Amino acid sequence: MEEQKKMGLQRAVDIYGHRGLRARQLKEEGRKVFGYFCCYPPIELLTALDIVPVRVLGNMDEPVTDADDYLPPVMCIFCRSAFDLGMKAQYNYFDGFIGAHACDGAERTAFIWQNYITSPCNFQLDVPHTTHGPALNFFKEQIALFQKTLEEFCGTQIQPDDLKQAIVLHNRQRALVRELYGMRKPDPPLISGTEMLQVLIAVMSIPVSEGNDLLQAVIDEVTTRANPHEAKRRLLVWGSLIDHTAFTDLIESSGFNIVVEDTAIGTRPFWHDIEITTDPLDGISDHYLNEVLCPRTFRETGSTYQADTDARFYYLKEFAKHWNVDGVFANIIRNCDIHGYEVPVVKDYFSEMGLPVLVIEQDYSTAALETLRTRFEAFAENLDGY
Amino acid sequence: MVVAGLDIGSVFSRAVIMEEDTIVSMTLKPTGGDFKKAVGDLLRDIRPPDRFDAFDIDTMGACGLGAAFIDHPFIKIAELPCLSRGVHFILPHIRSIIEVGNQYSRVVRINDHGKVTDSLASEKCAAGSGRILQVIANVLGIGMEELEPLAARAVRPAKFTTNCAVFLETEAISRVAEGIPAADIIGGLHHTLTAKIAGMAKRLKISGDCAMIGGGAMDGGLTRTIETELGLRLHVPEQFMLASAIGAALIAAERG
Amino acid sequence: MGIRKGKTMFYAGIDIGSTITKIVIANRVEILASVIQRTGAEHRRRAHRVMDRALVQAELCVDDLDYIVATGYGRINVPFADAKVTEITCHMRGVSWLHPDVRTIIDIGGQDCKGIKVKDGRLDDFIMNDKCAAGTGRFFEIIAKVLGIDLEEIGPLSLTSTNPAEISNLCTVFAEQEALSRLSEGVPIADIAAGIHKANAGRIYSMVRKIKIEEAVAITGGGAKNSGLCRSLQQRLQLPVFIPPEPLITGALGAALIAGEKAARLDERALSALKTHRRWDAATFFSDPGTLVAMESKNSQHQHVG
Amino acid sequence: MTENKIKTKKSNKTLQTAREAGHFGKKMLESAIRAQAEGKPIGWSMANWWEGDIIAKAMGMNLVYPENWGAFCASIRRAEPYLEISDGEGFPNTLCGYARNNIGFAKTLKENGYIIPDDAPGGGLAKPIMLLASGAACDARYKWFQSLGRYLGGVPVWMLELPQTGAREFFLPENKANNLKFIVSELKLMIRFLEDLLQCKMDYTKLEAMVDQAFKTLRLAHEVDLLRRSVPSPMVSQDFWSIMIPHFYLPDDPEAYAFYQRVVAEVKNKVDNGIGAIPNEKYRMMFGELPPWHSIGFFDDIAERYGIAMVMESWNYHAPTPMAEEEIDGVSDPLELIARLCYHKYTEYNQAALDFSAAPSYFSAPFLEYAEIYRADGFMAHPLMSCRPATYTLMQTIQRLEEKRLVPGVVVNGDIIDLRVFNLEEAYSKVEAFTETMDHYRELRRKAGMAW
Repeated sequence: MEEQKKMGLQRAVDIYGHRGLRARQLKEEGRKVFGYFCCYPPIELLTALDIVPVRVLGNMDEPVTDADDYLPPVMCIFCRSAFDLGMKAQYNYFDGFIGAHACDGAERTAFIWQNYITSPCNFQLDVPHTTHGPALNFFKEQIALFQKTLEEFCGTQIQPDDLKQAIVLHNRQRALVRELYGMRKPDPPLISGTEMLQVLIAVMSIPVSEGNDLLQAVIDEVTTRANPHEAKRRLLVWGSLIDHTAFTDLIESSGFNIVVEDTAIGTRPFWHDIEITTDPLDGISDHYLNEVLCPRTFRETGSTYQADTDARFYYLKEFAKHWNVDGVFANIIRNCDIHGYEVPVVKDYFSEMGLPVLVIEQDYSTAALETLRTRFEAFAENLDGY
Repeated sequence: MVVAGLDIGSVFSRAVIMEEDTIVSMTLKPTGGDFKKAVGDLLRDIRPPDRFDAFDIDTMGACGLGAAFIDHPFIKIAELPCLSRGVHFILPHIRSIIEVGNQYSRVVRINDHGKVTDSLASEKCAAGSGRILQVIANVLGIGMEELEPLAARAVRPAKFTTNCAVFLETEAISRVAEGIPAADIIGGLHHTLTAKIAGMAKRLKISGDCAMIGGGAMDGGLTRTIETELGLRLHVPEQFMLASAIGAALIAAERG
Repeated sequence: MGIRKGKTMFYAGIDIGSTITKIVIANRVEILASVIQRTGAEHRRRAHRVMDRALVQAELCVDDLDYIVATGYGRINVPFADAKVTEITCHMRGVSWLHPDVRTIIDIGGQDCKGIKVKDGRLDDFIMNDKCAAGTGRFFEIIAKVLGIDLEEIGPLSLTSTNPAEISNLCTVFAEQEALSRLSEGVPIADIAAGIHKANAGRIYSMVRKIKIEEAVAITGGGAKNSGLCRSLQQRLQLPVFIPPEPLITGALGAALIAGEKAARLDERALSALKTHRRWDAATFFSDPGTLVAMESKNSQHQHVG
Repeated sequence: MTENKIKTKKSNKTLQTAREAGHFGKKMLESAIRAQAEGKPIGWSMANWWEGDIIAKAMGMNLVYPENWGAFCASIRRAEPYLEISDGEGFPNTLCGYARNNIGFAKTLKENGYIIPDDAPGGGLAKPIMLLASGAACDARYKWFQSLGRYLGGVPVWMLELPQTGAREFFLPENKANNLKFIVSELKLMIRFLEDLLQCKMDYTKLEAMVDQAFKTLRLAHEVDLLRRSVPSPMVSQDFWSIMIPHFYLPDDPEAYAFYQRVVAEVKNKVDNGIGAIPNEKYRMMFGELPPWHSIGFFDDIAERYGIAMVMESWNYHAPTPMAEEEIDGVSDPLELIARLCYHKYTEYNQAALDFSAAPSYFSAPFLEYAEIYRADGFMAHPLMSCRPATYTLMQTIQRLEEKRLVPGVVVNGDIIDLRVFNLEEAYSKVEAFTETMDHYRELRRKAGMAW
C-alpha cells in the first residue's frame, strides 16, 4: 500500500512505470479487470459494475517480435506493439477484453486479439462511421448489447442509478483533466508534456475514483510547487497518440513545451462531459459518437472545402488561441491512415491560422527517436526566426 | 552417375562432384567480383586430374547469384531447396537451419527428406546480414575465427543506433577509432545481429538441434550468442560452406 | 588577448559532418577563411585541429572570434562552440546568402540526404533520410570501390554512358551485388555508373518532392561535387540547378552567419564572458576515454545553462 | 525510373469468356465519358458490395469506380506520375495506391479547369457531382474521398454505412435486426440526399427490377464458383480477375447477366469433360488479395513450371452464396433486399470464424472454409503495401490455415500500384521452394485423415 501514501506526480510516475501493478493488486483483492482498446468503448458501464477498466497501449521501447506472425509489418505499429505485449502475456490479468471498430487497425487487432489472447469475457463494439440519426440509434443498440454481455458475465444487472453514478465519476475525471490542461496555459506551463502523459496514462490504468484522487493531488501539487519549467516554444501535438515519455522528453528537450495534445491519450477522451439523460445510454452513445473527435468519424462535408474543414477542425482554432500555441507537430505513426489522409488538410488549416506545422511519420520505436532530434531542433530554430 | 553441384555466391564460389551419394571432389574459392571467371576456375579446379574431365559429368545443378554465368548445360535450382537438401545430406538428423549470409540471413525448417517445410529471410535490404562481421574483422586485421575469443572479453557491449547494414559498418568502424574496446564492439555486433536472426527463428518456432551455416558460421561468437538467446544447440558442419553446392548436385541428380 | 584590436567582429561556423568537417571564418562582409578536412572519428580533437588551421589562414587567434556556432551531426562534440544550430537551418542560411532566389535545397551528405524549402530567407519545410544509405555519399563510395575506380571518377565516367544499366535495388549492399553481376555480364563500367546515378537520383527526387520542389533549386554537400549525380537529378527535376562554388561549406557558412546574428544580440560584457567560458584548451587531451566521459557530462550541463 | 523492370507478359486467360470481359471495364468508362458529354450527372463510387451503387444508378447517376480505374492505370504503367503529384501534395506514400493515383488525377483535373486532360489513361474520370464513399472493409475508402475536397471543393460525399459485427456478437439475438434496420434507414437517407441533389424522385419499380436483376446475376456468378470446386480446376484466377468486373460493378446490367450465362456454360462444359484450365494441375492454391496487375503473366509461368493452379481468391471479390429462402421470402422492399444481401455477404462466414477462431468473418475466416471445398494445397499471400487493410488479416490466415487445415502459406510481397515492390525472381525461387512445402503438408493431411 506504499503507492496509496505517495500521492501526486510521484505516484503518477510510479503507476506509469508499472502500469499493470495496481490492476493486478485489485484483481488479487477480488476485483474484475477489463482491458479496452482505443478510446471508444464506454468504460462507464464497466465502472457501474465495479470492473476496473485498463486502457491497452503499446510500448515504443519493446521491439515487436511475437506479433510478427499475426499482424503484418505494413500495419500501424502501435496496434502491432499493443498486440505484441498481449502475446508476451503482459496483459494476462484481464477478465475481459473490449475491442471497438474505431479504425481498420484497431478493429482487426481487436479481432485477432480475441482469437489468440482469450479472456473469459469479450465484446467487439461496432462504431458507426457517420453521425446520422440512424447511426446514433444503432450505436446505442450496440452499447445495449455490450451492457447485456457484461451483465450476463457478472450475473448482475446495472441499475440506472449506478450507471448515472459512474457517469458522474467519469465526468468528474474529465473535468479534473481539463482543469489540469488549464494549468498549461501560463508560460511557462505549470506542468510539462511528459508529466501530463504520465498522469493521463496512470489515470487510464487505475479505477476512476483513484484516478480522480490522483488528479486532484497532482493539481494541488502543481499549483503550489515552484514551477520547474522554463519558457520555450509552445507546441500543439495533433494526430496519432504518443504513449511513451521518451518521445515527449525528446520533444521538450529540443526547445519546446508541449501545451496541448489533440490525440487519443490527450484531449479527445476528456474534452466533453457525458450528458446525464433519463436513459443513460442516450447520453453515453451521443458522447462517444459525437464528442470524441477522432477523424475516424465521418462528418458531413459542407458546401465548400472551407466549410468542410471548419466543421471538422474548428476546435483546433480554440486550442491554438487559448493555449497560445507557437507551432504544431503533426504526429503520424507510420501506416495510420486515419490521420495520414488528413495531413495536407490539417496543414492547410493551421497555415491559415499562421501556425507552422512539422509533419513526421515515425516508426513508434525509442531506438529510432534520436534521429528525430535534429528535425525538432530545426523546427524550433525555424520558430525562433532563423 | 556423376553429378556436379555449383553454388556461385557473391563472395564465395563452391563446387562439388558426387558419384551416387559420395562426394568425390569439392572446391571453394572467393568469387572475386567476376562471376564468369569464378565459374571458369571452378569448373577447371573441381576436376580431380586422375579421374573425370568435364565431359564425364552426367548432369550439373547450380544455384546462387552467379549461376547465370555458367556456360555448360546445367539445371538452375532455387537456393533454398539446395541449402535444405545439402544440410540434410551433411546432418541427416537436423530439422532446422540458420544461414547467416553476406546479403541476408535466413531461417529454414526442413522435413525428414530435406525438403523445405517453412522458411523466413530478411528481405528488401541487407539489415541483419553477416557482412558486417567480415568487414569488422578486416578493419581489426584479424580472421573471422578470432572474433569469438575477443567478444568473450566484452565488458559493456556497444549499442548501435542504426539498422542499415552500411551505416552499421561506418558506426562500428568509427567506434574502433573512438577507442571503444574491440571486444565491446564485436560483442555489440553479435547482439545486434542476434536480435534480428533470433526474431526470425522464434517466428518459425525453431527449437532443439539446428544447423548454423553461411559465412556467419565462421564466427563462433555469433553462433554462441544465438544459442544462448534461443536456448538451442547450433551445429556448424565441417563443410558448412558447401551445403548448397551439395544440395544442387543432389537435386540435379533427382531431376537430371 | 587577440593579435588584432578594433571594431571588426569575427565569427566562425564549424560543420562537423559524418565524413567531412568544414570551417568558415567570416566578418560581417566577407569570408576570411574556409577549411575542409575529413572528419575521422575523434570529432573533438579534429574540430580543434581544423579550427587551428582556419585561424592560421585568417591570421586570427581563437580569442579574436566573437562567436562560434557548431553544426552538423557532430555539433554536440565541439567544446569550444558558443552555440549549436542544426545543419538544416545552417544550410538554408548559407545558401540563401549566396543565392537569395533559391527556394529548394537538396543537400547530399556522406550519410544522409536532406530536402530544405526556403521562404523569404526563412526555413519553410524540410525532409531528410538518415535511416538508409541509399541516396547518400556512402552509396557511391561503395559502388566506386566495386567498379574499381576513385569516388571522384564515378560521376564524370557516368556522363560518358549512352545506355544506363538497370539497377533496381536501392539497398546499397544489394545494388553492390547487382553492379557485380552487370560487370560480369560485360556491361561497360560507364553504363553501370550511369545506372547507379539514375537510381539514386530517383530515390533522392522522390524524397524531396514531398516538400514541393520549387525554383530555384540548389544542390549542396558532397553530392553536388558529383557531376553525374547532378545531371541525373537535373534530368529528374526538369529545372535549372544552382551549385555553389564550394558546395561543401554552405553549412559552415550559414553557421558563421548565424554566429554573427547571435553575437549582435549580446553586449560587450556578455561577449567577453563567452570567450572566458570557452573550453578551447579542453580540446587537446581527448584521446583518453576518461576525459571523454567527463566532457559528455560537462557538455550536457552546458546545454542546460545555455 | 522502373520501366521494363518486370516483363509484362500478357496473361493467357484460359476462358474465352474471360477474354471478352474487358469489354465491361471499357463500357463503364465510356458510358461515363458519354454521360459527361451529354451533361448527365456523374458520380465517383467505391466498390460497395451492391449496397449503394444500384440505388444511385436507379436515380440516373452514372457511376465510375476510381479503384477500378487505378488498377487500369497500374496495369498500363501510367500511375507513377499521379502518385508523384499525391506525394508532392503531402499525402503519405504509405496510403492506398489507388487513392494516391486518384488524388493525383483529381489535382490535374482541377488545374485543367475540370476538363479531363487529353493524356488521361483510358479517357480519365469525368468530374463528379457526388462521391459515394463506403466505410466497409477499409477506412481509405471514405478518408480518400473526404480528402478530395481539396480538389473537388463542394462536391458532396455520401458515406454508406455497412456495419461490421463481430463473430460472437453476430449470434446475439437482437443484433441482426438492429443491423438490417440500420442499413435500411441509412439507405432511405441516401435516397433523400440523392433526390435533393438530382431534383427528381426515386422510381421504386425501376429499382425493384434492377435489384432483381442483380440477384439473378450474382446467383450465376456464384454458380461459377461452385463449378470451380471440381478437380482439375476448369478456370484459374487469371480468368476470375477478368470476369469479376461485371458482377462486382454491374450486376444490375442485363448484359452482365447474359455474360455470366455464357461463362457458366463454358465452365460447365469444361467440368463435364474433365478439362482443366492448366494441363498438368499438380498443386491447387488459393490467392490472398489483389494480384500484381502489371505482371499477371507470373501465374501462367508458375502454372507451366510447377503445375500450380490458382483455384480461389479472396472472399471480398466473390458473389455471396445465395440467401436461404426464408431470408428473402415475401420480402418485396428493394431496400430491405439490398440490406439483407450485403449483410449476408459480410456475415455468412461467422460460423467458420468461431469454429476456427479466425474472426473476422470477412477477409480471414472464408479462406478456412474454402481450403476444404476447393481442396487447396497451399495459400499464396500477397501483402499489398498500398492496400493495407485488406492485408491486415493475411498473416493470421496463414497461421490458421496451417494449424487448423494443414494448408501451408507462402508470402510473395507485391503491390497493386507500385511496380518496384514485386520482385519476379524472388517470387519464382520462393514458389519453387514452396512446392516442397506443399508436398510435405499434403502428406500431413493424409496422415491426419483429412478429406483432400
